[in-house]
Formats: sequence, structure tokens, C-alpha cells
Amino acid sequence: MSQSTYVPEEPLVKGNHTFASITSLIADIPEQPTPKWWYIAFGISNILLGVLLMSIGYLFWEGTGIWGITNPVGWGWAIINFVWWVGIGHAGTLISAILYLFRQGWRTAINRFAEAMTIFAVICALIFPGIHVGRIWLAYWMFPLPNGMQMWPNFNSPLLWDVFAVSTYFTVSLLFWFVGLVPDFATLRDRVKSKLAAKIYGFFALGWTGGNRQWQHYEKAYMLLAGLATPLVLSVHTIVSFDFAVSVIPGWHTTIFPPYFVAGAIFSGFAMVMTLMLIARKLYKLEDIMTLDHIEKVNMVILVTGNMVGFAYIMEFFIAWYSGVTYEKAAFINRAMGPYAWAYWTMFLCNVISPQFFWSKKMRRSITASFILSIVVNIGMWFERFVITVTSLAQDFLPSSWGYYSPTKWDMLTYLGTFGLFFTFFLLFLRFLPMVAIAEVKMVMPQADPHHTDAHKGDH
Amino acid sequence: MSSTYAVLAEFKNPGELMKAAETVRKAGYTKWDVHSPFPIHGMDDAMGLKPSKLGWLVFGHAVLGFTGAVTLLTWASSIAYPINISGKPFANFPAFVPIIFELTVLLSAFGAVFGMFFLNNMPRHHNPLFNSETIRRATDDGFFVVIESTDTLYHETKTAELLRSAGATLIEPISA
Amino acid sequence: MSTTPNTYWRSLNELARNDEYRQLVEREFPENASELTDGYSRRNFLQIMGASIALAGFTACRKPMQKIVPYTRMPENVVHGNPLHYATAMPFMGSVTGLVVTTHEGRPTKVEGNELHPDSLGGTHILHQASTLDLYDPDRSRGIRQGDEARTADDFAAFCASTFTRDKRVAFLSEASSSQTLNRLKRQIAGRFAASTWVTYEPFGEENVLLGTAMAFGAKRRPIHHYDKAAVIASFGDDFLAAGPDSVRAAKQLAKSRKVMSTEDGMNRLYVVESNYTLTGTNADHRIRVKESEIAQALFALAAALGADGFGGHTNAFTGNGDIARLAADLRGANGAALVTAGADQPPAVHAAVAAVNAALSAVGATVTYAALPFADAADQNAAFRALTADLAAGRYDALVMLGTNPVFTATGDVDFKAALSAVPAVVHLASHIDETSAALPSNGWHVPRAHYLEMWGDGLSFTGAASVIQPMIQPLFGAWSEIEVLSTILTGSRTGGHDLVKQTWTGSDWNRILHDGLQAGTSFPAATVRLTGAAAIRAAAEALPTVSGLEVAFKADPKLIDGRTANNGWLQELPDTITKITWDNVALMSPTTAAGYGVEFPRASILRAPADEEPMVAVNVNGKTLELAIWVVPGHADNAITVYTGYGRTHAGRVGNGIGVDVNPARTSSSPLFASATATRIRRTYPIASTQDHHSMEGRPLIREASLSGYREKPDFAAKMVKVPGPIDEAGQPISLFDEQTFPDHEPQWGMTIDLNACTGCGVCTIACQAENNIPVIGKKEVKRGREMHWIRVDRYFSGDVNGNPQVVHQPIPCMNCELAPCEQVCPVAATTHSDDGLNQMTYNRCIGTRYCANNCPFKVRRFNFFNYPKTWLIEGNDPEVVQMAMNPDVTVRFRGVMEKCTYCVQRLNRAKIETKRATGDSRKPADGTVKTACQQACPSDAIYFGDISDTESVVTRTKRNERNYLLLEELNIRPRTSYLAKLRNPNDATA
Amino acid sequence: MAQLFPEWSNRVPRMLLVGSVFFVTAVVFFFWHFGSHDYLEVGYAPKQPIDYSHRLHAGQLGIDCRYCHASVENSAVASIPSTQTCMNCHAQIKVDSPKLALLHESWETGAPIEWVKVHDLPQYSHFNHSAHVNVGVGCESCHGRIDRMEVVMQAAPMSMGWCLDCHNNPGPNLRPVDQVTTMGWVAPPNQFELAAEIIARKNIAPPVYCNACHY
Repeated sequence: MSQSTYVPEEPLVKGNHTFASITSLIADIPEQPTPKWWYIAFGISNILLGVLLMSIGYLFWEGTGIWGITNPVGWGWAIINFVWWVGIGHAGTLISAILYLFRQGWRTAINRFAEAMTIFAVICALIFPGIHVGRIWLAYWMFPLPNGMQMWPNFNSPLLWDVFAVSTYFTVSLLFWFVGLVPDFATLRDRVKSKLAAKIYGFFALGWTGGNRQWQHYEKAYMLLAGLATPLVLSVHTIVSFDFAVSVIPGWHTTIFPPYFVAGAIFSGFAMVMTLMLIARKLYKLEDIMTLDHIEKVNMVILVTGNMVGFAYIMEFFIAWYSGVTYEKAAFINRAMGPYAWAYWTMFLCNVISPQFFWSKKMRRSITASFILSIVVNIGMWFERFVITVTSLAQDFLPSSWGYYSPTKWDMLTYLGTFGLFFTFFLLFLRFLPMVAIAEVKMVMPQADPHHTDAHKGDH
Repeated sequence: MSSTYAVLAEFKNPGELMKAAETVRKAGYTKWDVHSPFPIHGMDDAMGLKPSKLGWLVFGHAVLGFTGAVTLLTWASSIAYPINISGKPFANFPAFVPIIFELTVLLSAFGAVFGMFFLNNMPRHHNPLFNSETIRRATDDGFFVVIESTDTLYHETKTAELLRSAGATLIEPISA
Repeated sequence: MSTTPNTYWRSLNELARNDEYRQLVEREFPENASELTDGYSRRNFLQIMGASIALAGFTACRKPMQKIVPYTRMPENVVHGNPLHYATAMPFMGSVTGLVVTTHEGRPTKVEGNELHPDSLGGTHILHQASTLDLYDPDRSRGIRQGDEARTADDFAAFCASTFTRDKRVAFLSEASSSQTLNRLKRQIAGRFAASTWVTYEPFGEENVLLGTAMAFGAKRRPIHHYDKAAVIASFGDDFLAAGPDSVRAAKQLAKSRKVMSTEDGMNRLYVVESNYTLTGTNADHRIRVKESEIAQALFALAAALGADGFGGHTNAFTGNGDIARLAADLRGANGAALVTAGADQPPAVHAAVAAVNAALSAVGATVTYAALPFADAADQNAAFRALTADLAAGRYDALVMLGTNPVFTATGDVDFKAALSAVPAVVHLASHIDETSAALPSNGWHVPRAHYLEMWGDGLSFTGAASVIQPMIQPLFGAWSEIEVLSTILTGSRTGGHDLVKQTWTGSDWNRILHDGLQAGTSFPAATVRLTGAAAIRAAAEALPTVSGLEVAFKADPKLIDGRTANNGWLQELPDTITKITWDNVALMSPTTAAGYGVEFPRASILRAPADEEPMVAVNVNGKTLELAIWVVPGHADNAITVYTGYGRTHAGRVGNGIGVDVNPARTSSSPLFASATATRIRRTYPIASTQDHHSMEGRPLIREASLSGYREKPDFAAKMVKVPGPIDEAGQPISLFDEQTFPDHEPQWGMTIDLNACTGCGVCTIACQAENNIPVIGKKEVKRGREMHWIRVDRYFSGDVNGNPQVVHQPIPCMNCELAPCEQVCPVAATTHSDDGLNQMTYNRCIGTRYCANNCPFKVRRFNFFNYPKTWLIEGNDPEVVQMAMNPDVTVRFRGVMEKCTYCVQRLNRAKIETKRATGDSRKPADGTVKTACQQACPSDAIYFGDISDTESVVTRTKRNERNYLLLEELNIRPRTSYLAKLRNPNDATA
Repeated sequence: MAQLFPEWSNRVPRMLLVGSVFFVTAVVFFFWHFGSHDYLEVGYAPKQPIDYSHRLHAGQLGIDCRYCHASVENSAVASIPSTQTCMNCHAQIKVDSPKLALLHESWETGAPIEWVKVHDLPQYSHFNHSAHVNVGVGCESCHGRIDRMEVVMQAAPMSMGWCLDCHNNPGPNLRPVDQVTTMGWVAPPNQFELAAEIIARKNIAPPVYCNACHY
């Protein structure tokens, strides 16, 4: 975008809002009666959650054989879903941490529930490494606990790195989220009618008074956390990509994976943010806070990361050819023209072609387009993980052991179930917690500037 | 009506509050604070607060995490039970980097969060401030200065006078 | 558990369960697999055979209480915990092969070849290796029955006494047997009854060969081939490498001249004329594919070309055929060192012609000798069987005694043996199972459980005439009887033990020595002098042979199940077929061109679409019967022909074999059992086939490196040179690495393996030997179809050349390579797979949590995962798991659900050897070269596998690794496999091109 | 407004902090102690079908271990004696003692005596007696003072860690090979040199890799 003249930033909060009106706009949601759609959605999510528990239960009972996994494809949907959910998580941290460091004021509108999304997505992800092992009851051997065998985990294993990376990521995201919530808990504490609610919110507010002596340390802590979360989020998908990149399997053994995976993660994460944001803003009439400008900015990120991913796809092929390694070449020819071509081209269509619509401002600002494309992108990103995991394993070095992987109903039910888990959490969040960071939104309002005199008040 | 814990004065916007804060600081009060729904730029200087010590806490934790990780990994895989894995050296540092990094970040994050709670004396669910109804607006759209009665300069009328002169729109005592 | 109704473990599962064992499964690994509770097996087993650890259920104490059950009387020379080895012999189709059996506390668990025995020389074939499982088959019949009534041994003896009186007309039907004792009793019987007939019925036996030689020489003679003496060998439909009475010796001798260790070494040349691709065909230097019915014609053309007696001026479709002409020239050029053979299922005329051709090549006495069989009946036994069936039906006999055999199932469609049975007043059937014949007995017919050779006394002659005694390793598990016991009971009316009967036959011999060695030293058939007398008859018979112009179907004995006798053996059912890699089924084998006629594309185009899950089917109409079979394309199969295997579709085989595949016997006729003209149509139905290797091509990858003998002589190190390892090389000659790798201590041996692809025939015995040695579970068709087969060593098969024409086939056994820089190890999060000081890539089952990451990262895909609790349903549940457990090797942990497993170079054998060596030498733990063998190496009939200590520069394996043909698979990955390969050679006739 | 929380609630966090320290310590100790083989395995002394006293036979009568456990020097298992072995003496001695009724019954009927296994390693760990006794690891080192046990009990934890301790440093548990069955053997003052000498002579390098025991 070449432009010489300075165009003043659009105000981040639309409509004629005072601090008080912002507060009530968000903080009163828990007070309002629970809408009918919420009950319906919550019911559906709970059923899906039940499906998840059931399929995991059956898995415990029978063993991983109920899944489609086999020789040579030892990893199927479980790992695909794991990578997919972790990827989705990344957007939250990115918004709250990286954009914060870059002083992107517009993040305030969406960071709270983006972070919530991160946490719930990572919970969904964390399920899979736990249950995909053959002897689930011994999965704790992956942690360095002293024991009578005098055995320790193998710290060379990317899978072990994963355990540390993802659990650290989850813990830090949770802390980050909670710290952000503290002042808003206080707000709710001071607003809600019911004594019980006040006690509960009050408990989590930890006695926040809004005193500047608190704000001082608070801001510092928030900034440091952002500073820590930024390299962390980059490291997490880098390490997830090591699961593949560190192996010797053609199609996995690639140095491009870390940046490629991180870009992909942000790509899918923002798509998911978009989906959720559009729903939330419609249902809770938050158009003034989550404005079209926000939507457009998110779409830009999707476009950029989408192209990064597309670049990676093409680069993989180039390198495969350039390397001159028979097995490497064959692996990629198989991806595009082998038995899994259908998956590959689905992925390519969804992840590389579809975002191109966002070159047009009209599309970027169109709610419908954004909604549809955001979902398409998430489908595409799931297929990316499918293509990487399955096609590389299905046809590796010795043609004698080539095989074809197809999932069973238990693979599908488990995956479906994780949505139940995700939305159960997310709906509870929407219902009982401030879905927008109240204090932070106020901060980016013009009135918040101490040098903003009354004369300007309310004029935009 | 028992003794007062502090006197509370409300100001109509961040700008006013900032001026008031400067006035109070110049007057030499020490046991006082300003309360606002969001952090206000420049307020730390206005109040004359020293920069936060939190950074050092975090650094300490980072060092702890780093050394801890290095020790655990090296000891476990090359001293406790060295095992030949893929013919790699027992202490295979390139492979240790990810875990060392993660543990460093994890510990630092703990430092940042719990350090902040520690410095802010949180959790503190019972607070005399909450005896006031007005202060509750501090989490909504109220901007307050609160001067504690235990401050040496505190004087029931003089302090109130000072605050009114600073442009307080409302002044009320908070009972202990 | 998801399943198919026909699998070993599933069906066990369906039966009554045993609570103690069901509880046991809650624990991850059960105690020593030899544990027994009470019951029949235990009475026989514990008291007589001795010590074992028995599970005494679960008490309230902190851990399940284990009981130790010692011997009451300590047997001689048993050292508890150390296995014992006894020599015995396995009878099969009228010949015995000498074996050495490993027994643990009295349980035979593993058979090996007897190195002293001329027809084994230490080697075995798949049926030998699989035979231990037959012994412990829980489906074996449990006792004597008359109709549906259980009867005692005394009842049976009484019945014999009353029934088999001198005035009776008695018919005997037996399998081919060379047992001296049996034939001694047979002679006694001859004069015993008013009228008695003895028919030897062997559906795929050597009767045609004997009749052929009878036609040629005037008397039945068994041709004994000396492959090691032949420079040029031509096989006409003779799959002599496939498991059979003589296959081990054949493989040994063929391999002898294929172990090319230097450019000076020569190599024989093998021509195979055949229709379906057979094991022998894959080893051919030249393969001429013709329809089954044309094999005879091709042979006659050759005979004419060679001027064999009786074929002067004979012409047929193959006269002047280029291949035949070149073959003739090559054979003649070998002056005397040439050998022609024909498949035993070919009609007698063919074998007569072969005799004529060998005579013309002056091969007789050099590459082929003829033996007079002591116990062969002069009469045509095939005809005799048909006649007997008719006579029985006509009520010309008072009694029928069947010693083994299952004619109701195996008889051709035009012989209604079942009907004949019902016309006989008294029938006795000795059979290991209640098979089709036992089930078809009249209500007063007697079924007697037949003893397995490992639990009976017996004797017999090997294919080349070495005399052996069969000694039992264990008391009969189910009170079974041997043939000779039944015969003597019929003769005497009371049961005499097999031991006494055999002892009588062998009086005067050095009994103990024979038992120890497994054979009577120096015994063999003397070479009979033969004179070709029947030239005219041969020609007449030859020209009378039918030919098929259109589509034809060939009926061949299944390489694993033969006529179906081993159909209840899970190991064999799950062993992938050499060519098709199909398990658990028979199919309609045809060439790509023929298949195209039924709308089947080959190779299956997978562009942009997933492979089909099930195979198309064809309905074959032959001799008025219709066979509905799945179509399976075999590149190199003769066009316009279909091959089907017998032995499938059994209804009374047992829970493993019932309903597996399709029974093709009804479509055969006794006049032309081998082939028949047919029509076929594609039908709408599809059928799932579990094949362990779908991909036929090597994709041009340097996996199996092959050269012609001449090419090898020009460039001996062609194999190593075939791949350029990228990057700089360190002083050790290894590609440089980021790390300074671990080194191995001197006090430990460094194990390594070499596999000679030129000696390997691809027979698959290594797979079964490994399965027997390492307690590898049978998982059933559905799981195999999912690609979850558990074999630790598999034999890869690739087609090369024109798949629509006459492609070549190469085999490559793939065990774990035990890479020194193993990719699998570094990715395991819990260090369950690591490296040992003696260079093994260790798999620690009890540490494994089952992430399957190691399997993913294995470039050779040799790791196997227990997706389900396979042993649970197979060892723990079922009506009497104890029986199956007795087949387990107590030195190897039984792996349960969620655990990865793989080839360990038989670490249990290595550790035993190391400990014993240390005990013997006092300090060193390096066993002397050759003292320790892996199961696959020991079983291999062509000694294609070398194993040993590579830190010993003079060990055999080290020397093979120094050989120019030596190369490493995927060397460029710098994973340093301990297993290497010796490149394959072929010796094509340069005249052919 | 009225306070939401009473004043004491401010003290709760500190209390929790201190309390949790104790709690965590307690939990760790719990698993450390009650989860260990020392607690679970050592001292297991089940009742045997026949009240066979090692104190009497091995202790007072001083019968050599190998008289009954005959295969200990050349097999993986030490082996439990056959009824026959017992009868060698008890055909004459204490023939009609009621305690030996089961023994005699077994001898007559041939039904084996079902002894209860005391030292019960899981099937996936393969321990070889001969490999140990032949290089000077005493019976006592693992089985304790059998000669003082009326009823045999497990003396050592027999956990993997316990095995590894000795495999990493065999010295302290080595004795002259002719002393392996001696009970109460006292290490000489020069045990260190003695061990070093045995290690050198027997070329002892105990394996610590997995396949040494697990296969």
C-alpha cells in the first residue's frame, strides 16, 4: 500500500461512548438473563462433549487399534488434531502479546476472547498426546519423575520437547489471561447485584482497588509477560514442527518447517478468531467495539500468513527437486499426484487460493465473506496437517511397506468431541466473564488521555 | 461512626486527577494513592513513584529456570543413567535447547505474575477502602485520590481543603 | 475388538472363558507362558514332563501369588531352565526330514533342521517350522468317538477285536508313508483278511512321477535330482523350492552354486517353464511363461529338439520356438551337467518324457539318479483310489480303515467319496481333527484322534533314503494314536505302544545312536540302474495329452496349505504368499492382460484417487461348476489362463481354517486334475483381500541391487557403487556427522548380519521361524488387511521389467537393521528403544508407552505395534489357553497391548550364548564364531543369512561384509545398519536377449 | 459498602502458602516410601505348603544351598528341588512326621508340591543365576541370611534401581567364588583390592543396557 499523506487512524471505539457506557456494555452481560440460543448451543456442546468422553473411554478399553492407524502410518487423526488445535491457539497469544508489544491499540477489542480461545484450544490439543499412546496409564513416564527404575525420559526426543513446550505454553497463557482479567473481575465485583456473584468475582479480583500503585506493577508485569509470551508462542509451533522436521522421513525432514508451521498456526488461529468474533459481536451487539476496521485488520493478517504458507508449499516442492534426492522428490510427487492428491489439493485450494479474495477491500470488509473464508481456512489447515502427517508416512523409503491410511468412526467421533469440549468452555466464558478487556478498551478511548481536554470530549 | 481510615476525593477526568496527584505530591503526602478504572499515562511521575522492581524478580526466576533445566538434563542423561541413544553423546546439548528454553520462560512467567501479586500485596480481599460505596466507581468511571489518615501530614480539614482546591468534585471520609 | 469371524484368537474368545486367565490379563505381562492350571494337559504335562510355574489365582496378598511346581522325580539330564534338544524326523508325503527339536521343561517349542541329516543339512521349510503350532492346536479332536458318542481306548480295541476278523473284506486308505514299521504291519495285514486292499491316497503326491518312470523304465522309480551337479537346470512346472518332501535339499544344493563370493566363482543357470509365477520361477535366470496345458507341449518340443528317444519327428505348437531352441542348445552345451525336471502334478507322460530327455542329455547317474522305493505299490494308486471309491459304494467291503487323509474334502469333483462312506458297515478314521471326512462318517463310524509327530513313536525314510526314527517330545496331549498303533490294534485287537512297535522293527540296530543322531548313519537309496524301454509308449501317451485352446484354469496345490491339511495353522494362514503376498485367502491368479479382459487395470492407477478397498471378482465356470473368486493380477502369469489354489474353503478344519477362501476341488476332475478349459465372467460382487504388499515396483530405487554374472565380473563392486553417499567422509570412511558418536566396548561382541540376496529364494521360512522363536501373535485377516501384520522379518517382493510381458521377481528379507545411529531411538520420549554395548538396537517392551514415533521414523518400517491386546484373546482366553501357551518360548516376553516390538537378532539366544561362553571361558563373553545363530539364519534352507561378531575380523559374517557384493540399504542416510546385503546376480544365457 | 470478605480472609493466602509446602512434602514422602519396593516387596514371606525351615536345614544342619538348588551354577534358575531330593533323606529321617505328610503323599502319588514363589520377578526381566554365582556374587547378597529364616522372606527390594546399583558398582558385593554360598561371609579389610582382583580376573563388566535383562 503506497501512500504519502497521513490518514488519521479510525477511532477504535465507534458510537458515542463514555467510560460508564463501555462498562455497562460489557460488564452487564453476565447480569442479563441467559438468552435462549445460549442454552441450545450449550446443550449441543455438551452432547458433543459426551461423545468425546465416550470415544476416549472406548479407546481406554480397547486400545489404539480402534483408530485407523496402522503400519506404516503410525500417526493419524490424533496427532493431526493435536497440531491443528495448538495452531489455533497461537492467534490468541499473538494478539495479546505481540500486538501489545507493537502497541496495536486495536487488539484490545478482541484480545480477551482470543486468549480464552487459546486456552480452550490448547486444552483440546493437550488431550491427544495423552490418549494417543498405546499404554495410556503409563503416559506419566514422559515426565522426569524420580523412580525405582532409576530411569529418566529421553531428552533427545521431540515428543518430549513437545510435552514441555505445550504445557509451558498452556500455563503461561492461562496466567496471562488471568492477569488481564483481574481488573475486570474487580469491575464486576463492584457492579453485580447478587451477593454471591459479587463474592465469586471478588474472590478472583484478589482485592484489586485500581490504585495507581497497583497499576504500576500490573502494567510492568503485563508487559514482561507479553515479552515472554512472544518468543514462547513462536517456540511452541517450532517445536511441534520438530516432531516432523527432526525425523528422517521424506516430506518430514525439512528445515522450512518451523517458520512454515508458525505462519500456518497464526493463519488458522486468526481464522478461528474471526469466526468467533463475528458470532460474538452479532449475538452481543458489540459492533461498536469490534468494528469493521478490526475485521479488516484480521483479514489482512490472514492474507499475509496465507501467502506465507502458500510460499512454503511451493518452496517444499522446489527444494525437493533441487535436493536431487529420489525419495524426497517421490514424496512430493506423491502428495500432488498420489493416492492422497485429493487431500493435497483441498489443502491448497483452502489455504492458498481462498485468502487471495482478501486483496479486495470490499471482501476484507464484508462480514459474510470473512465468515465463510475463515471457516474454509480452518478446514484447509486441518488438511495441511493431514497431508504432512499421513502422506509422508504412507509412502516413504521402501515401496514394499507403502500403505494407505483411512480413519475409522472413532477417529472422527473423537475429533468431533473436541469441539464439544471447546465450545462448552467458550460458552461458559461468554456467559460469565467479560469477553472484552474493559479497562484496556477504556485506555484506548480518547478521553483516557490525561491531556484530552473536555472541549474534545465526545467529538470524533 | 468510628475513626476515619482515609479521605477520598473524586475528580472528573484523568487530566484533573493527574493535576490533583501533582498537588498532593508537592504537599508532601506519602500514604496516599489515586484510583482509576485504567492506568493513566504519566501518573507514576505525577505521583513520584520509583520504577517497579518487578524486572529484577523476573530476571532472578529466569536464571533459576535456566540453571535448573541445564542441571536436570545434564545430570539425568549423562550422570544418573547414561544410555546410548542413536549413538549420540550422553550430554547432547543441541537437543537440550528447547527444554532449557521452555523451563526458563515458565519460571520467568511465574516470577512476573506472582512477583506482581507480591508487590501489590495481593490477594487482599478485605480492604478498609471497600467501606466506601463511592470507591466502587473506581473500576467503572470514577477517578479518585485517597489519602490515608495515618499519614503524618493528615489533618481532617486541611487535607480536605487541599483536595478541594485541587478540583475535587466530591470529598468524603472513609471509615476504618 | 473389531474382527473377522475366522481368526484364531477371535474364535477362541467366543468360547467359555477361564476366569483366572481373564484376571491375569489385567496385569500387563503374564507370568512365564508355560504356566498351566489343571485339566487334561496338566495331568499329562506336569507329572510326567515336569517343572513349570503355575498361576494359583489371585489372593488378597499384596501381589498375585505365584506357585512353583517342581518335579516329583527329577528326569535324567534335565537342567531346569536350560532347554534340551532332541533329534527326530517329520513325515510328509511319504518322506521324513530329520529335525532337532528344542524342548523347554518338556514342551517342544521350536524345530530346527538336523545338520547330520542329508535331506535337511540343518535347513527347514515352512511346514517344519509351523508344525509346532499344529501340536498345540486346541481344535485337535480330544478323544475317540463313534458317531457322536465318546468312546474309550478299550472300547476301540474291543471294536477292532470283534470287527476285524479274518473273514472280513477290509479296505485300507492311507497317506503316502515310508515308515518301516507301518509297512511291516501292512505286510502282516495283506495275508490277514479274506480280502483286503491297501490304497495310498496322496492328492498331490509323487504318484504321477512314479507312473511316468514306470512308463519309461518299466518300474516305478523315484528320480533324485542333484542340483549341485547341474550347470543348467530346466524345470517344467516343477516348483521344487516350494515346501515339499525334497525342497530343503533342493534349496541347499541350488544355493551351493549361487554363493558367488569372487569373480572366479561360477553359477548355475535355471530355466523355468511355467504358467503361474512360482517360488522357483522367481529364482529363474530365464522364465518361459506358457499355459499349464502347454508345459507338456513345450517339453515334448524340447525332447524332439534334443532327439530324445521316442520323440523323433514329433512336432507341436512349440516346435521351432526360439526359447525352446535356445534352451535345448544350452542343455546340450552343458554336456552331462544338465538337468530337466517336471512338476509332480504333471501327468505321467510328462515325467516319462523328462526321463527320456535326461537320458538324451546323459544326465542319468550324474545330475539325476533313480531310486527303487521299498514300499511303493506297483499299481496306479490314483486309479486304485477311484476304483476303491466305486467298490465301497457298491458295498464290496465290510470295513474301511483310513489312516489320516481327508478324501471327502480333497477328492476331485467326480469322485463322491462321501456317498461311498455311507455304504460301508464299519469305518475307522484316524485324523487329528474332526475333519470333513470324520464328520461324514456313518453314525457307527469310528473317529480316532491322530497323534502329531512330535508326540508319537514312528520311523521313516527320507526322500533320498536316509532311515530315521521318530521319537516323541511329549506325551500325546489329547490321548492321540499313531497310525501304527491303530494298525496293530486292528491286527491284535489290543493296543500296543508305538515305542514297542518301532523297537520291534529296529531290533538289532544301534538304537540309542539312531535316537541321538536322528538317523541311521550311512543309509540312503542305492542308485538304481535304469534302461529306457518305453519310448513308443511315451510318445503315444504324450500325443494323447489334451491341450486347451481358449481360457484355461490350472488347479495347483497351495504352497502353504497343500491340499488343506495345514489349513488350521494360523502361522501358515498369515504367512504372505511368496508372489502375491496374500494372506488368509485364495484368489483367481491371472496376468495383467487377462485381467484387463475383465476390466481390471494394472498397475492400479492411483492418480487423484484412493485405492479400492476390495478386489473385483470373477465367476469361473469349469467342468460344470462355478468358482467365484477375487481377481488378483500376477505380472508374468501366462495369458488367457487362471490359476487357483486348493486347500481353502474347508468346513471342518477348525476355528482358524474354516471358511477361509474357496474350495476348488469340486471343479477338478480325476481325468485331468491339473487343468481344464473354462469360461469366466466378471461379477458385480467385490471381496476384501489382505495382502501385505500392494506395491509391485521398486520405483527405480536402489533397494535390491542386481547384476548379471558377466556384469558382476566386469564390475564386482557394482552394488556399493550404485549409490553415491553425499558429503565429506571422515577418516573411518563414514560420512561425517554433527556429533562424536558413541563407541562400543571391546569386551562385548559386536553383532552383525549379512543377507545374500543371490542365495535367498524368498520361501518365507525365516518369517515363520521368527514367529515360532519370538512368540509373535497371529492377528487375523482383518488386522492384516489394515496393515498391522506382526512379522519381525518380512520378505519384500518386487517385479522388474515389463509387467505385461515376462517380468522378473526379486526377493529381499527385511529384518531390523539394528542401525548404529538408529533413527528410531532418538525420537522415543521414554528411552524405551536404545542401544546396547553389543550393538543391538534394543526394544524394551516394559518401558514402551506406545507413541509409535519410532515406527514412523524407521526408514525400513520393520517395527510392529500391538494395536490391540492380541495375546489376550489368543493366550489368555478361550477354552484352554494353556494348550496354546505351551507353544510359547519362555525366553521371550509375550508382548501385550500398546507395546512396540521388532526383530532383536534373537537377543535371548545371544544372551544365553554370552553367559554360557563366559561360564565356560571364565572371562570372555564373546561366543566362538558360528556357535550362536538367529532363528531366521538357522531355518534358512539356502544359508542366505550370515550372522556373527563383526568385531572378530575372521568371522564368517565379517568376511561376507568385506565381499565386493556387500552393500548397505539406504546407506546415504548415515544410519549405519548392522545388517547388510550381498547383491543379487542372475546368469542369463547370452544367446537369449 | 459492606466488606465482601471478613478481615481474616487476608491472612488465608499466607496460611495456604505455608500449608501447601507441608502438604506437597507429605505427598512426595507418601509415594517415595509406600510406593517403593522396600515397602512393597521386602518382607514378603508367604506360608508354604510344607513348613520347611531353612534355619534348620541351611543353618543348623549346614546343608549347602546347591544340594537342593542344584542348577544355580549352570542355569538361569536356581530350581526348586524335586520331591525326590527331599526323599533322599526323609525316606529314613522323620518318616512319619505329620509335617511331612504332604511330602510323602507327593512321593507316592507323583503329584508335585506347589511351593509358593517368594522372589517373583516380572516375566519381562530375565535374571540368570549362573551368570552371577560364577563370578562371585553371593546368594546372601540378594537373598539375605537364608540360614536364619524359619520361613523364607524376600530380603532385598529387587527393584531395577537396586539391580543397577550393583551393576554400576559390583565391587562391594563380590567375594571369592568358593564363598558364594557362605552365609554371613564377612568382607575382609582389603575387600577393595579383593574385588578389584576378581573383577580383573573374571573380566567383570556388568551390563547396564536394557537388553541385558529385558527381552
